[in-house]
Formats: sequence, C-alpha cells, structure tokens
Amino acid sequence: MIPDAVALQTTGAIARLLINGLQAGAIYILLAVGLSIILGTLKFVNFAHGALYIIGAYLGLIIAQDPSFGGKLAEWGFGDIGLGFGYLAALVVVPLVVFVIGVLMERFVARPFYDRPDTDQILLTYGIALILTELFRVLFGGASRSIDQPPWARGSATGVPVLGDALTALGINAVSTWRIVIILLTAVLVGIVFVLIEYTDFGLTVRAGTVDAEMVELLGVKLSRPYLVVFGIGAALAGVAGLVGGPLVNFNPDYGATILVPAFLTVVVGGVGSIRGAVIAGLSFGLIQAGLVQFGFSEWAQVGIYAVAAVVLLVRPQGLLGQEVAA
Amino acid sequence: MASTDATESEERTTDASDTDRSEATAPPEEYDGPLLQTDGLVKRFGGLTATDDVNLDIEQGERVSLIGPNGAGKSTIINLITRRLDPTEGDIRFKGQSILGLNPHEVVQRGMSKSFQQASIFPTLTVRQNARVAALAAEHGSFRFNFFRHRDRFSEVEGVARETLEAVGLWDQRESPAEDLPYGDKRRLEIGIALAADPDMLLMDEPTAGMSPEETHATVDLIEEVKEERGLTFLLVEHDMEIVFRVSDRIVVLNRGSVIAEGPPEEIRENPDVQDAYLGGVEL
Amino acid sequence: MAVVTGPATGRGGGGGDYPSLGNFPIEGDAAVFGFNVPTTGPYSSEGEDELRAYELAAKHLNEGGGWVDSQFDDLSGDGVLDYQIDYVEGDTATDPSQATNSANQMVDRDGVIMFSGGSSSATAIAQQQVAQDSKVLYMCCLTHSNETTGVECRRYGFREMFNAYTTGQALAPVVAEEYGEDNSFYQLYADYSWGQTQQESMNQFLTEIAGWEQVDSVPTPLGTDDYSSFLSEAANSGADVLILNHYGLDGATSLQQAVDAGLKDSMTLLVPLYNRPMAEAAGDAISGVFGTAAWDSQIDNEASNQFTEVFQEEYDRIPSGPAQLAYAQTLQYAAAVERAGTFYPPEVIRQLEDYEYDNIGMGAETMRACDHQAIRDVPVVRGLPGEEQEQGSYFEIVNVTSRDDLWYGCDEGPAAECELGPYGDE
Amino acid sequence: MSDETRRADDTGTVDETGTGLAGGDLLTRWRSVKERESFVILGTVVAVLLFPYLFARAPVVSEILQGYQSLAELMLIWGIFVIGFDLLHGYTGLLSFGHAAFWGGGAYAAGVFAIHVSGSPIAMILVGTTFAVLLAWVLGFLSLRRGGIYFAILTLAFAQMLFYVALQPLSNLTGGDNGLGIGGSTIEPLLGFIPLDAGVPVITMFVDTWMYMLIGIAMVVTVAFAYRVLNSPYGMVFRAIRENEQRAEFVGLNVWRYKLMSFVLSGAIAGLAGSLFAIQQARVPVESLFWTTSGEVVIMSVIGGVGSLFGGPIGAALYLYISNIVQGMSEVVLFTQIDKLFPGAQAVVLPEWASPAPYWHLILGLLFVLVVVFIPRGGIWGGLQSIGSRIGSRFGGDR
Repeated sequence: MIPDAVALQTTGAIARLLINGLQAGAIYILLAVGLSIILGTLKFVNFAHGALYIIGAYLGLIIAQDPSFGGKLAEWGFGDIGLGFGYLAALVVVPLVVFVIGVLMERFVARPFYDRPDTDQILLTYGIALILTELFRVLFGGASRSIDQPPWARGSATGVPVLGDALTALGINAVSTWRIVIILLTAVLVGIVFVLIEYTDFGLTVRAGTVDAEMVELLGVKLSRPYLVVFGIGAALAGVAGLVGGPLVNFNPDYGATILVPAFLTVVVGGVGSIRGAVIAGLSFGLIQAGLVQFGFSEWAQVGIYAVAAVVLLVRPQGLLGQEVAA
Repeated sequence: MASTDATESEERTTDASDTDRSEATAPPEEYDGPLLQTDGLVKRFGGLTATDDVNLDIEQGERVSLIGPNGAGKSTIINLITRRLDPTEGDIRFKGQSILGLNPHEVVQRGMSKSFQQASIFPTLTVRQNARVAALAAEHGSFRFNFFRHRDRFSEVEGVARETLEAVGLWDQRESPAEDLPYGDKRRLEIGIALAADPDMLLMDEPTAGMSPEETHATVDLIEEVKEERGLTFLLVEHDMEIVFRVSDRIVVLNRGSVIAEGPPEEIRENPDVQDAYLGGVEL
Repeated sequence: MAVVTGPATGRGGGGGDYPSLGNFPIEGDAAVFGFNVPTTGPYSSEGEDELRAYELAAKHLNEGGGWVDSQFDDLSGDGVLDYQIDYVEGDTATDPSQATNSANQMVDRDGVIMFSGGSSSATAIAQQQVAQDSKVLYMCCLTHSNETTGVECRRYGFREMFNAYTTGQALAPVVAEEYGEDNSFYQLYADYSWGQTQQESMNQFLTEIAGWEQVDSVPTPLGTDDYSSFLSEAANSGADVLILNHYGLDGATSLQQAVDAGLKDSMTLLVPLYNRPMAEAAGDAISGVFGTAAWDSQIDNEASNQFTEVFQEEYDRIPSGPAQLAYAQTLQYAAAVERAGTFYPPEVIRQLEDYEYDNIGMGAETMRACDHQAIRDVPVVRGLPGEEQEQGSYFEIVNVTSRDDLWYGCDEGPAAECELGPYGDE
Repeated sequence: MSDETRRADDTGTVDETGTGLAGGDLLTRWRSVKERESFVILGTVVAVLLFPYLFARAPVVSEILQGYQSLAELMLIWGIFVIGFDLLHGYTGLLSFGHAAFWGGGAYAAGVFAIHVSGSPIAMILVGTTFAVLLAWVLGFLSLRRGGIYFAILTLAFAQMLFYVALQPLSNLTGGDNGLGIGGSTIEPLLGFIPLDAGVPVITMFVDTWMYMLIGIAMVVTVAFAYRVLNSPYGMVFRAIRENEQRAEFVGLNVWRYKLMSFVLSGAIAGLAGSLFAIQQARVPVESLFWTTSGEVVIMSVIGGVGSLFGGPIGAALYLYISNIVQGMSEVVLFTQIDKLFPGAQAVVLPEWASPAPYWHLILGLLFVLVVVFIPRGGIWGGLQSIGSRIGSRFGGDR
C-alpha cells in the first residue's frame, strides 16, 4: 500500500502535468487543426495563418474593450476605436468575421494559385503575412497588447465552486480559470469540426475531394463551395485562437509569425489533413514541454519540441497519422 | 511530382539515400536468358489485390503487349517493374538478376527505360536540352562528381543527344522550348528521352493516348523504326488494339490482376476468355 | 573606417593638433549626433520617449535651457565648442543586426561624432562594438546587462544605467524590511546571460542581506510565451516569494500569468526591473510588486524636477526613466567635449573617465575608468494598482538605495572581466 | 527570367556559345560575346569595382542615393548569400526556409574560430564555409526526404532548432542572446600584413578599403563558381529536376544525390557569405540563425528574380536599400542636386505624411507579393531583361 500523502503527491504531479500539457497544447491545436484541414483538403499551404491569429486578437480587443491604440490610427484621430461590447460579444463576432476573411482568402488568394507550384503558394502567403503584419504595425503601433479576461473567468480556478475543490483535491494549486476555459473551448470547437468532417455529408464530400478531387467533380459534386467553407472554418479557428490566446499571452503584430512555426510543426508531425493527428501532436508537444519543465530540464523545453519533431519525421515522414507519402 | 493517387499510398520502401549499386553488381555481359522475368508477383493494397501471381517471361528482342480492361492491373505491373512500388510477394528479375531493392534510376541504368502515359518532358528546357539530360544519364551514369566542368566539354553527350533527336525527327526543332511543341511532337520527344538512355528494354505506357490519328500513325511508324534499327525489347501497354496487333510478337491479357491468356496475336484474337473479359468493350 | 593619419585640427580644438580618427575632425559647421532607438517593434514606445529626450538635449545644447543652464557648468547653451549640434535618427527595432546597420549608417554616411540609444542589452552591446571599431563614441542608454560594462565593455562606450548585479543588491534590503526576514523564495529566470546574472544576484543578496532562503531557481527558455508549467511548479514549491527574472515584455507576460493563476494570493511577487512598455502591457498585474527602475519623475530633487518640468513643457507628458538617461548621457558627452576642448575621441574619453558628478538627479556619481560604469544610486519602486496608473506614472518610489551599499570593485564581479581596449591614439 | 529558354541571351543558361552564324550583325556578335564565361566574370569585376564608388562616393549619384560604404559591403555579402540560395530554389526548384542555418552557422564557425584559434580572414572564410558544407550535408540528408512544402517546413524547423541551440545550450560558445562579439581587433590583417581597414592603393577612390576588396573578390569568385556549376552537367540536371523530377529519375539520374549536391553547394555559398558577414560586422548576432533571416533571403531572391545569377544580388541590394535607407527617409527631398544642373532650381521637400519611412516593410511586402503573382520567375532582373531585349529587337531586328 502506498501511503496517502505519497499517493496524493503522485496524482498531483500527474494532474499538473496533464493540465499544463493540455493548456500549452490547446492554442497550438486550434491553429494546427485549421492549418491541417486546409492543407489536407485544399492542398494549400497557408503561411498567413499566423496573421489570422493576429486578426482575431486585435478584432477581439476592439470589440470587447475600449483600448487606445498608437500608430497611424492615433495620428489620424481614430486611436480610440474600441467598441467595448464585452468578451462574449467578441466570442460571437470574431469567428464570424474571420470566417468571412477566410472565405475571401480562398476565393481571391488561394483559388487562383491552386494550379501554381506549392512553392509559389508558400511565397504568396508568406508575402501576405508580411503585408498584414505591417498593416497592423502601421495602424495600431508596435506595442504589445493583451485582452482583459472576462470577469466571469478571472483569477485562479481554485476559487471556482466544485471545479476548484476538484483541483485542490488533485493537488493543483495554481491554474487560472481562463486556462480551463481555453481547454474546454478548444475541446468543444475541435469536436464540432471533427464531427462536421467525419460524420456529415459535407464532410464526406470534403474527404472524398481530399482523396480524388477529379473523381468527385466527375460525379457532379461541385467542390468549390466546400472548399470555401473549409478555408473559412480553418481561418475562424485561427481567429478564435487569437481571441482566446489574447488574454493569456501578450501579442503584437509580429506574434503571428512567432506562433506559426510551432503550429506548422504540429501539423506536419500529426500528419497533414488529420484532425486527430493535429490534436495528438499538439497534446504531445504540450506534455513534452510541461514534462521537461516539471522534471527539471526546462532549458531543453524549446529545443525539445523541435528535436522530437525531427525524430518523428525521420521515422514516419508522413507524420503520426498521416496518410499519403508523396516521395 | 506529389502523386496523391490513393492506390499508391504505399510507396516502395527502398530508401532513396541508398548508394548506387548498379555499377557494383552489374549483370554479366553475355546473358541470354529471358530479359525480364516476374516470378509469382503479388501486390495488395490493403484488402485489394491489384496483381495476383503474375509470371511474365520476356525474351530478348521480343515485343510484348500487356492488355486488359480498365482496372485489370496493368499500371500496377508497370509500377512494380519500374520500382515505383514494392511487390507484396514475388520477385522481378532483369537480365537474370533480381531488381528488388533497387531504386528506379538504378533499374534505368541497367537498361530498362520507360516512356510515360502523358508526355513527361522538361517543359521549359529546349528540345536539345531535354535530349541532353537523358544522354547525360546514359553516358555518365546516375551520378558523377563533376560540377566544375563546362558541359560543352562533354562531346559524347552532345553526340548522343543529336543522334536521338535525329532518330525521332526533332533535330530541326532543337532550339524551341519543349513546352511549345505540338502534343504529338512532345510524345515523340518523350520517347526520344527514353531512347537516349540507350536501353535494352523499353516500357511504353499507352504511347498513343490522346493523339490524333495522324500522330498515332507517326508514332507507330516510329516504334516500328526503332524496333528494326535497335532490336529493342518492348513491353507495351496499350488500349488501341490496332497498334497492339500490329507491333506485338506476343500479347499478355490481364484481368483483375491475373493473367488470363497469353500468346501470339492470332491466338489471342480467338481466345474466348479474352472476349469475355472485354465483353462489350473492345471488338477484337 | 579608413584611418588616415595626417595633421588636421578641429576648429575650437584649443588643445592643439590632433590626427584624424574616426569621424574626427568634424566637417562643416555642425557636429552631428546619432540617436539610434527602437521606433518600430514592441519597444517603440520606449524608443520614442528616448527620442524626445535626445531632441530636447540637442535643443538645449544649441539654445540653452534645462540642465544646460542649471546643472552642467561646462556647457554654454550655444552649441558645443564652436559647433552647433545637429542630429540624425535611426531605428534599431530592438534587433541587434538592425541596430548595427543603423549605427554603421550614422558613422559611415552621416559622419556622427557620437551616437547613443538602445533599449536592450543585445542592441547596446552590438552598437558599442561598432563604436570601438570605428572610433566613434557611443553613450549607452537603457541596458541593464552586466556584460555591457563587463566582458563586453568597450573603451568607446559609457553606461549611466545600473545593472542586473546591483538590482539584487538594491532590492534586498528594501524587501527584507517590507516582508520580514524569514522568507523562502523561488526564482524563474530567462535563460540567457541577463537572466542568469539577474537570478545569481538575487540569490546572493537575498540570502546575504535579507537572510532569505532559496528553494529553487528555474530557467525558462527564451521565446517562452506560456509560463504556466513553470508557474504551477513554483506554486507547488511551498516558497513564500516568487521572483520573475524576465525582461521587458516577457516580464509583463510572466507577471500577468502569475497573477491570473492566483499566485499573488499565495505568494509575494518580485520583478527585477520595470520599464514603461512592460508596465503598460502588464497593467494592474504590477500592483504592489517591488522592482527597480532606471529613474522616475517622482524622485524629488532639483535636477529631477527640473528635467520633468522642461520635458513636460516641451511635450506635455511625463518623461520615462530611459528618457532621463538619454538626456543625461547626451549632455555628459557634450560637457566632456567642452572640458577636453576638442571632439578628438581619446581626449573626450579621458575626460569622461573617473569623472565625478552630481547633476542628473541621482546623487553623487562616478563614471568609473576601469569599466566605464557609472557608480550611482538605484531607485526601488512598487507598482501602482491599475486604477491609479496614468500615462507616464506606473509605480511609486519606495527607496533610493545609496551607491554606498551597492556595486563592486574593479577587480570583482563583472568588472573583473572587462578589458576596455585601445583609445585609438596609442 | 533568364532561365527560360526563350531568352537565349541569358547568362545563366548559355547554350549556343558562338555556334550561331558567325559574322552576323553587331548585335548578334554582342550577344554571343556576352555569353562567354570570361565576359561574365569581367562584367562582374567591373560592376564590383564601380558599385561602391557610384553608391557611396560619386558626386550627385551617391548623394541622391544616400548610399555609403558599409552598406555597399553588406549588399555584396547578401548578394553572395542570395546567389547560393537561388542555386537551390531557382535552379533546382527546392524552396528552403532554413537557409539561415548556413549563413548563421558559417558566421558562428568563422567567429568562434577567430576568437579561439586564428583571426586570419582567409582562415575564417575557409572554416565558416567548410562548416556550412558539413551542416548542409547533414540537414540535406534529413530534409530532402520529402519534397515541396514538407521540405520548406523541415528546413525551417531544423534551422529554428539550431537557433534555439545557439541561444541557450551553446550560449557559452555563441554568446547567446547578446550575440558573439568578435571585435575588430581580433580580426587579423589580410595575409598577415594588410589591415582590412586600410585603403587599397591606386583604386582607393573606387573600392576604399581592403575589407571591400575581400568581399568583392568573394563576389567575383562566387559568380564564377556558380556560373561554372550552372553550365556544368549539374546545372542541366538541376533544371531537369526542377522541371520534372519523376522524369529525371526515369532517365536514370540519381535525383536524390543531385538534390543533395545542390543543397550542399547552396549551403557552401551561404556559409561563405555568413563568414564574410562575421568579418565585416566583427560580430555575429544570434538573429542570424533566426527564421526571419531565411525569410529575408527568400524575399531578396524572389524580388531580384528567381533562377538568374544576377537577379539575386540586385534583389539583395534593393532589399537592403529599402530596409536601411528608405527606412530612414523621414523627409523626402526630390531633385536634391538639381541646382547643379540648373542653377537656381529648388529641391522639392515632400510633406511629412508622404515619407516612405514608416512603410518600408509594407513596401517590401507589396513588392514581393506583386512579383510572386505576376512575374514569379522573373523578378526585377527578368523585367530589366525583357525591356533590354525589346530595345534590342527594335534596333537589331528580329533574331
């Protein structure tokens, strides 16, 4: 028999690892799922995905609060364009707006480039990311911002009824409510997308198109509309990531590029086009990072992810749950 | 190339980084058995058996056609022979030696060349440069450490390129970009590229697909010509029965992955199994 | 830079003939200063404030006003020597490469006789190198790393700002008095030279001076933007105090996340160094948190008040700590030129070295010759609650730790690793 | 463009060296001359000699351009880097987003060698380049397993990994976040007796210092080397792989090995450029390994013209011009020197809102996207060439 105190300590350590891993992975997963379904279905590489995060974050800030911006907006007298409608309003509006932005991107950016080489797509979206980043910098200034946490999710989760007791019982004494919200929100959103792709007619069309677009078109199913929707969903997920990440991590126009690299790595390690793969890879990254910290190897936390990714890709070039390998 | 065809989801396992073994284990010069043999060749994709116990023997100088309805497994066999796919079971021997474990380029270096279904050329290079690339591979092997010598120093390469282009009748167009050629000429160039490697055996995957009647005619003439001049061994996959019967010494009929008949053209024409397989399809 | 030797005399040379060196002698009627600050990127708000102070300094040098009239007896208010002061501006974007390029442009194309600026140690160190190699003086602005006047020190660079080492020294007595002596502390530190020395200094002085006990000190990799795993380990350690050794905006992020995780309720938080972009970004999270700051307008003495006043008059805003540094270091250079009677860099350097002064509102100071570090007091501050913060005012001064309780000898600490290099006239 | 065969007057793909009709009109002869190797090298030498003079010292021109010597040096160094990058991207069709690894790796190797072993510039260059070659061999082996986007992402990931390794675990060696300070005094004189900051006799007015000479020589050597490679069998095979990898494999070429060679040659040139960067700056910022550096070389290459020897350096020069000089143009003065041409004429100072300075990133981004959309394989060099050939055909008739 293990003495109770030791048992509590062990469960506590495991619970902390899980919670930390989950919350660290959540944002990556939101970004990676969107990237992955776009890349898997449309075969389109979106280096501007990080910019969508930034759009979501700034848009959320403007809708939820009354921030005052620097940059040219201020110079032109529009420094205070915040609406102050509150966070919930942002949670409704941001995904919709970024969805529309995604649809527009598919129609006017991606579609003309489907027949161009992969590398041209990378170059184009990289260029668009540069332009968007710069536009934000010029308009809003380069300063780092953050979104306030909504009042209902402020402070430590240990103070929340029921949940707090459970956490304390598990030996967790430092986790912000907002992180729990992020974990739940990510789970719900990714779940919805998963059901949509795996269990609906729309999803069936999309998946069939992934395998053989020509064949699907021959069968008389138009793929252009599902493509629009897929791109929109992927974009909206990135926008939501920006919105929920905004209260957690300070952002500035450059942050989109910072977050893009690990998100891409998550996609490639998980396997392109696989939602499950993206989730598993994102969680693994989160757990690896949290584990390295918890067991005293924190200086390797950053390098660790890249090293693990390199090993995975050497052993399984198509990623953990990847399907095809085109040599 | 990004082939995302679902049926090709399992690619061959040979690591591309393997070193060249073609030179090291080159087959003996005077070998006079069957040029190409497949021995109980089986290929399964998941639960689907695309190739089922196929045994082919192709003698030197023989012209063999592989026919069969859509989905009979012709492409799979070609992909197995050219080492784009790994067989599930069985062996493939070229010039008496197993080629399993070789990379595609090594198979080519041993003397088996392939012309593709679509005109697979180097579009923005000139016609002459297209031929040169192929000639280079034939003259220098699959890789050579010579990045610091001007290419004009390699007159033998130039010679082969010229010979090839003259053979396929494209010498006059040598300076135009390959992508500007009419479709028929592109196919001729493609065949030329395959020939420049100076192969012992040529695999042709539907050489006349998508051609006009005149172009088809010209291509068939070209094949006949090459056949006469070079004494090449052919393995032809073709839908157009007229061509098949005109150029083949022997015909192998595939259905659902298995060989259902083989023999000289006249025999095949009479074979009831073949007629069943093609029921309502192509008149023989 | 080609060093062509030959007789050439700067006008107003006074002290006789000097050979050409770097951008000396000055061509034309104006001496050009280079102000190299981040005007884009996340630290731009700091850079812009520095720039305001630099422009103000140039204006006062030419037309009189501010400290030129009252604090710096060497300065006339009618240019420096016989030259009017002109200036060029550059953008470092807080990126060392960009800072180097921009500094090279000033030295090479614009012919500056001195340049100044910076908001991170990496950019300051990079610029100091340009200064040494091109024999043009560089007056550091905001750089807090030990290396700037330690292993990376240069003959052509001078620093007014204090460093990571002294931050721990200055904080320890203040927090010991505030929170008592029986405390255990847990440190997180950014895993690069600044963070490492910062946590060493905290450990040393909190143990020695405050009598506290360190539970653990954990590095966070650079580029970390989610500190949750680290914070949850910290919370679990049983320590009373959590020290977040993260610089600037990273500090804002880690502090905010600590507060969000509820750590402020169970632990006392400390940060080493406040600056304006960080305070702006962290908002209410800094409330009650102790730290140090370069300078603050609340420091109540004649020079400080005067600077705040002229700055407010000119720009209608409260100056930040780095602004005071920018203003002070520009005038220090100009005064040294006046004392030397020439812009010839080696002579100016000799005037700056071991110079004792008490005219920038930080008490009596010495610009030490052995490592070009100003030996001065360090302000300790405490963050204000969100609702009491306003533009330019984010913390309250708790104490100004005297220089007598701080610093280290020339043969110890970072100074022991400093080799300044040549003057250029040897 | 230059790589497209429609344009036989392209220096990268000289095909018919002088086989055409001899004794044609002047234009034809000019065309055949300008395709010779010696001409290309000579042209590069002249350009390298004249450039710093025009950019930094010539009356009127340099004042309008607002150029200066050290920027000219930097432009050449980055130009070399872009040539190396383009060998892989433009000619072999492999888009690497991790070339910072070779640039930064070469720079660090040269810098560490200078500090701990010898500060001889030649030795630094050799060490830096060799290190980059070895690194390219390893990274190429790992990332060439997959093509297209995967290659881009894998190179990006490996380079980022190196960045983080240099930032922390190896910070004792690399100086971590502060960068590696080599120091001008650590770098020894060229060949032991020529200080790099001394003026070059006779041609001082043109090139100023030996530092520039060293970089200029490296540029000429790089151009000659790249020209040779592109006109060797490799050049042909690289293009064949770019055009149709599968076909190249099926003519019997070991595509994988050629790709690896392309990667290594490209890495070698990037390493050379990185070593020069370390010498010129006397410092290696850790950002030289960061992925934005990889992004910069991509932008330079595309703007200048993918798949052309001279497009790269032009793209590099333009990028650095915008990021260093336009960046600082807080006020735009048009016709600065006009009074020298027309006495009494006034320069025009544009109002502050018209200053391009705050928008320099945006300008680069827009330029980049425009090139990607409309002239993906041409860039500015392609544009110049088609203008040139249009003029040529107007005066010379149809070829």
